[in-house]
Amino acid sequence: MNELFNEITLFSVVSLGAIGGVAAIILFMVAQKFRVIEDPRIDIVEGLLPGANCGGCGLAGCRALAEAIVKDESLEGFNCPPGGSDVMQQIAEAMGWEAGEQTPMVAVLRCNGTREFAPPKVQYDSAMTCTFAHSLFSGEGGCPFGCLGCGDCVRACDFDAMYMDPESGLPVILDEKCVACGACVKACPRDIIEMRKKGKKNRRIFVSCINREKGGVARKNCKVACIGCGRCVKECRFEAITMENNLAYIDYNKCTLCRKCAPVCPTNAIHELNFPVRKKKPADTDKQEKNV
Amino acid sequence: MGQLQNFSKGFIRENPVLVLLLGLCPALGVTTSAFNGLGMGLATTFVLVSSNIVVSLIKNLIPAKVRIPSFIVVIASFVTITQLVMEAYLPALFDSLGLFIPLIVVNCLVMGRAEAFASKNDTFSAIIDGLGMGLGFAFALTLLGGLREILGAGEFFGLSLFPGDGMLVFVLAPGAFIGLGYLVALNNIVKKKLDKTA
Amino acid sequence: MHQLKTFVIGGVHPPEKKLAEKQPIVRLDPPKTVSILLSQHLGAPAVPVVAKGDKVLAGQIIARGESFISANIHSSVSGTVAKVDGVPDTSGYRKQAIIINVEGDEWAEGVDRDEAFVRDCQMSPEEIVSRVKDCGVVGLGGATFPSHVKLKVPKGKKAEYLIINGVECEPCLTADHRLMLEKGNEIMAGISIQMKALGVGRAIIGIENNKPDAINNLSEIAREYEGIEVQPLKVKYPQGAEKQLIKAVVGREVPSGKLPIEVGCVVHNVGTAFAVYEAVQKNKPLVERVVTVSGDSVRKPSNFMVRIGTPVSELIEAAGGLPEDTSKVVNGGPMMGKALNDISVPVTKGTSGILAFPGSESRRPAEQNCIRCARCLTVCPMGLEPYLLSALAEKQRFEDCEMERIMDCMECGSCLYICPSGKPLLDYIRVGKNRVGIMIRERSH
Amino acid sequence: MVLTLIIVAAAASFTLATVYNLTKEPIERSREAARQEAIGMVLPAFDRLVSKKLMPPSGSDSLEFNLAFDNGNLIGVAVSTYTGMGYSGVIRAMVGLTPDGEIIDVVHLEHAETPGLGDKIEKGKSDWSDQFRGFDPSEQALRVRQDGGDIDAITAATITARAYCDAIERAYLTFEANKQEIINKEEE
Amino acid sequence: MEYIIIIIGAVFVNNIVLAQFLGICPYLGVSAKVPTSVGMSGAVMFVMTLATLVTFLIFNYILVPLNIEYLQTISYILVVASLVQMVEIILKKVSPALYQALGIFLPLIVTNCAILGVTILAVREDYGFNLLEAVVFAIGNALGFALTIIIFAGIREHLDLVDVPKGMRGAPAALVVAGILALAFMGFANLV
Amino acid sequence: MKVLTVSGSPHFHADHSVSRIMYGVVFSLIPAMLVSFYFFGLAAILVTLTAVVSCMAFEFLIQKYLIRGPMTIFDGSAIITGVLLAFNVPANLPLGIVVIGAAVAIGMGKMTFGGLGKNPFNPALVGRVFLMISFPVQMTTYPEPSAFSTRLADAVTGPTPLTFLKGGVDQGEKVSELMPQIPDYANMMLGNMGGSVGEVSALAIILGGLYMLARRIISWHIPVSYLGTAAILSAIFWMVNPEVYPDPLFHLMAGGLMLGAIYMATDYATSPMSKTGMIIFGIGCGLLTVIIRLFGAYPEGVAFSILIMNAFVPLINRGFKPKRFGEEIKNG
Repeated sequence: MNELFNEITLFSVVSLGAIGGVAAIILFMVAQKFRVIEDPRIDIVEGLLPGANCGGCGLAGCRALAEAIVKDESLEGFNCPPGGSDVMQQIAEAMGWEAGEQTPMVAVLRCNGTREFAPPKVQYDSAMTCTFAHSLFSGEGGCPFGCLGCGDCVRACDFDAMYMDPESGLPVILDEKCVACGACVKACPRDIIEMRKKGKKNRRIFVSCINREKGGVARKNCKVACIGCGRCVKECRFEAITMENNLAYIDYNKCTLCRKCAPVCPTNAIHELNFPVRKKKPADTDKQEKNV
Repeated sequence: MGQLQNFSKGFIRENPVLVLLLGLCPALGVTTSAFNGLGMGLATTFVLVSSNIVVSLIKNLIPAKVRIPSFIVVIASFVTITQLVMEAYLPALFDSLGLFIPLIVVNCLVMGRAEAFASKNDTFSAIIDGLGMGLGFAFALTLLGGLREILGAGEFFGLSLFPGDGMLVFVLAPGAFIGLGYLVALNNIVKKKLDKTA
Repeated sequence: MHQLKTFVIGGVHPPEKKLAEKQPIVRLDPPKTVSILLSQHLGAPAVPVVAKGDKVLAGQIIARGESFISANIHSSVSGTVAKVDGVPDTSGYRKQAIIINVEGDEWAEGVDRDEAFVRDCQMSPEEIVSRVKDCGVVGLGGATFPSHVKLKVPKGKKAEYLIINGVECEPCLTADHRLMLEKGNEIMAGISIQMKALGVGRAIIGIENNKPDAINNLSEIAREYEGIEVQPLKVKYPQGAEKQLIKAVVGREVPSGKLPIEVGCVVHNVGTAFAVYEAVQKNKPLVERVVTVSGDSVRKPSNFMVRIGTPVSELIEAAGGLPEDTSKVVNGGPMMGKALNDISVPVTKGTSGILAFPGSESRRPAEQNCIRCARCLTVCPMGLEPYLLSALAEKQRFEDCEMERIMDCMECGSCLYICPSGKPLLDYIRVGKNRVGIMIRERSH
Repeated sequence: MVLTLIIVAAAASFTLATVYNLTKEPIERSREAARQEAIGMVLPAFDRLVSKKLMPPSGSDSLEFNLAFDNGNLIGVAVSTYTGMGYSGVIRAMVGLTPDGEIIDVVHLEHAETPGLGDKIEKGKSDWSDQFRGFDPSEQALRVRQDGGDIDAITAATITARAYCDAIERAYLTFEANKQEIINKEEE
Repeated sequence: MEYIIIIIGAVFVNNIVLAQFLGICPYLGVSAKVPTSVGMSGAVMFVMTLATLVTFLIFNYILVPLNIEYLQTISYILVVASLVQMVEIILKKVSPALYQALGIFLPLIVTNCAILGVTILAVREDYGFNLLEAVVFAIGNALGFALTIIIFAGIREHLDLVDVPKGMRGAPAALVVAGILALAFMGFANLV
Repeated sequence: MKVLTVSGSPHFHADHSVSRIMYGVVFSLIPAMLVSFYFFGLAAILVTLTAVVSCMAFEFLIQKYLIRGPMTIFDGSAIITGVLLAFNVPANLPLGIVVIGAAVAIGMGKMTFGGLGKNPFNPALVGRVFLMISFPVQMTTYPEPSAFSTRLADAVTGPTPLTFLKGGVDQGEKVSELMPQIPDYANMMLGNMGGSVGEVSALAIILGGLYMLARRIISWHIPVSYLGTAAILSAIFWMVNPEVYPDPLFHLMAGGLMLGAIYMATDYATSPMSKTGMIIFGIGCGLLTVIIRLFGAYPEGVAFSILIMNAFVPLINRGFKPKRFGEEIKNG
């Protein structure tokens, strides 16, 4: 046994203990002297966030959101789209607050100016970016409000939830992948993409056009433009549809998804998504196909 | 999400070297041959598992403020033990691994697992995690070591595969970086394939 | 060998293609209807003072520029106002315009339509400035900056030189060239009026060496004027840009983000000098201008004196119409002009030329990887790094764009012209400028 | 807090000390075994070994001379030598010399030369170092041929070969310089 | 002259990152932007010099006399860990901007093998350094680290702008660049 | 009238294209190629052909199966890489090794980063240095030049002037004694010396360089600052001790300095963008080349120094911006 515990053992224990002790004491003193008061809850909140740093919350990354949440002492006005209400719930629990229920949202494209409906009149031959095309001219189809089709929104999407349909020239949004981070909304120079309530069973009705020109002018460029005729406004019993600047808009908070408005639209500008196929006149089914 | 997954994730999906990019220094430094890579991998696994055990045992006894220093001391002890034992019984391997044995202490993998996993889980899970991660590490190191040995010297575990010398560059420093670079790229592709099938 | 003066950094030499060089200016008759845009100048649009159904005379004011940087707009024809409505401008976006159905060609009272040359001007500098303002004169080089603003030297600054831009460095365009040949006396008188308004003793007319006849003509006339001289310049694009012209003529560099007056210079175009002459000596508002119609697709390249508001299609008709293979019509010069998506748009005060090109010439080269040949750096007249700015803008790194001084870019297009990889450098730089501009404005709020 | 850290450190060092004490002997043994093996490789059979340190005429560190005796006669000297001229780092080698100064054999102990090139000095990797067997530095020059010597260089690794010669020469020169003393040792 | 040779050796010939594979984690982690890498280099230089100074003294005046060299690893890591934490605390107070920029990598200096590696190398018998030489050696290595990480950050900024193919983006391209850099640095072989 | 095209200005484009520039470089390489064919015969032709064909083949395969980008093999850049790689290896290098070099140059040096213009390092040099380190024996056995040679790999081998001189000086021999044993300067100028395929004739390379200068493919900044620095620095050493350090003229003509300064260092993608940057780059290359030649383990430092300076290019681009308009006033 003597071989195992000799003076080396003693030296080791003493010297290492001393090194550790001295280090700890110095550290302790430095920590006292240079203390920066920072709320430890920031780290807790940040740990709960997804860490994707996608900026969907409108702040510069997850740490920034965590700081903002802790600073405001509330979740009011904060929203983490990728994390959803789960994460907010967790944060609320960790902080001991109540989290508001978050309505699931999804991006929709409010333009249906496909090559078929809004045939190109000129050819675009510059950088494939909508921002530039928007500053250069009104668009290949001539509609100054319509989709330019260069795909800025698709490039902005971090979640592979969008792609460009080469046939129609319009982007397609994949509901199941969209986390409503709003990156595409920001990327679109023409504000064509809107965040709407996901709706019951993923059903949505919206005016797929944002053209505010007079009916005739709008119609000249695009067959499916909203011409501001107001029939849908009259049809709606819930006052969900408003007409402003020759353009109808359906408020998703008031809309009951009754589907009354869509058939009356003379230009098929009102879109229904994920509804069962209408069993009516054959003409209507034809319409349905085009819209989906 | 069973213990099996805890164990197997370290090989491809969360491979410490190829995906998490942890512990790259030894991964590059000692992988001149498959044998060295395996040796280093196993040594690291030993340290990882034992420190995971101790950390998960003492996690409740240590005040939060000195948690990290204490863990480091624990890890450093196991590294020194490895060092001493290896020098005594495997002197050849000890020589070829050289500086990188004491440097297991600062392998982000070991510290990272102790911090992130062992300090929050029970001992059994910690062992499984340590084993999985450690063997994943060993796997990557052996793979890289094998690759470099085959390309650089035309040998595998010391067995000559083809006559003559290989491309020397793979035995040298640049070959380590290049080999690892392409291995990581390859793993990215494999991982994507796995994700698609899953 | 004597080295001709020019600016120092960058520059390119695109093919000149001055097809209409030898064509005298032809006055076109007023068309059936004109659309006079309310925004034909830099700054806020003018406010209409006529309404639907009103009868107007040529030269009568129909819209008033009310903000500081704005200009009056006059009817270019006599007739009835049909409506005030949106018409597509050169980009295809609808802009407010006054549409007038032409009836005869009667002119407002007080406009002296006599061609006789009046040299001397008795007005005081203040009177000159207010006359120029009343007559809606703007810079005719392309930027359409209201001229009266430039003729007032800001407090605390002093103008030493009036520099007259007779460079016409854009290929194809010959409007200024013809004007210098045919209206040399009027231009000279206009220059001396501007000198009087600014209170400067020296004016230098910069003319590129590819217009020897214009140089001779003006030098000849300049002998009769004190303080006016002609400076021949080496042919290099974009010498017509204000800052480059100042550097070329007097060797001074306007600091980044500053105006020419910072180095004691005021720059006016020869066309503007002519317009100032007409406004001051003849009381004639800016209702017509010289437009070059040229390009490889134009049958008869010509220079026309046209009324503002005339549809571009009429100019093209007058020049012989367009062949079937025309695939690009440009408003302005080939380097900085705008491609039209519709040839029914009206001529504005800033329209210096209408150019048409066949398909072979109008397509951009196929885009390839940037090979970092650094040609764009070499040609950038502002000493910027277009390849970098473009890449940063494409990656949406606008803060970095600002640090790399993207706002100094004047969009001369030299980088895109020279790029062997066919990269849309300038397109992305424009996106970047746009966004950085928004950022700067937001910051100042 | 400080106390915890001290306790942890103390506990760790206690454990370590124990392990150290346990492994001390095996480590010594394996080191000694390696040394013995190297000596055995460069010398004929002997029954007694005397070690001493001698400073070389040039060089920073002393060399270990292992004098081997068989039946009381000096049969050879195994010199542990080194050189700093290596391509990367120090090269150490064991040189066996007869009492006359002729080389019996050479074996490398430690090097960090380029694998595939410089490591040809290792006996297992190539037979390059065999040319030192029976080499007599008093008659032939311990230098590579490019430098006018009698040793074939290693292709593409001349620097390593040159360095190895330098190490061996250092052993030889030290031996020569201390020959008297070494032979005196024999008489003791 | 001696010191210059030590520095040239450490910076070019035996570059800590490219030839000795030390400090790879921060090399890949903190090299996305040039200013960040400069900050990291500064932190490493400071910690490395200080750590070498302290550990050299501990080794030669405590461990060697007491014959307990085997405690090298554990005592060194203790010293390095507390030093780094000290730097972190001070930096947080003195320069919050730098602290922000280096972010999570400051604690990672603890697990930066470059620091521990150099402190261990500095007392190697081969070199036989005295205190001053050991410190110069540490500075040289820190300079070598700084040189490579800053060059590397420059290249990564370049790669960021040019769209590397998907599979190679990030770490793989970075490692290949490091490999080519290591190839190039082999030209310095035997310079000193 | 057909459909109008709308695009951003400018509407004129200069008559440049990537492939025209690249084929211009290929054309300028012809004199050096002819010289190498003259002195190293069939072997040189074979090596060059193998390198070019395999470079194009690898680029094709990688584009087609890995990156799936647009086909770029005919833009001429792969041909340049191939020719330059061949120019940088001995004429009797086994063709298998040439193929490996091409794979590394194209695969690792260029396509890893996405192809032309994106690579931070000169692909041909990556290939060369890779081979240099991997196959040191084969890469340093140079055939002796002989007029109208038709020999293949079994040629008589001999040292290059650089290796000969360095080897001699390293053993303490004097430069003045060694000089008569290497080809005289006139022969070195023409290319009648041992060396890599395309580097031997300084004259042919300068000819190609002048052609590129005249066509404005390259500017003078990098070659002049590179060669100038190398000459000045070697002259300083030479004046200090002419028996240890050979004269600057020797340095300029021996080895791959000319080839490196005119063809490798001026590679667009891997050299700085601004003129000042180019000069800094050239000076750096010159310094490193001379230092490695005189003090390093390798007799030739051109490839290493250009690669190292390639690594500095992004930093140089950051630090040395072109002179900006309107900046002068601020300082003055």
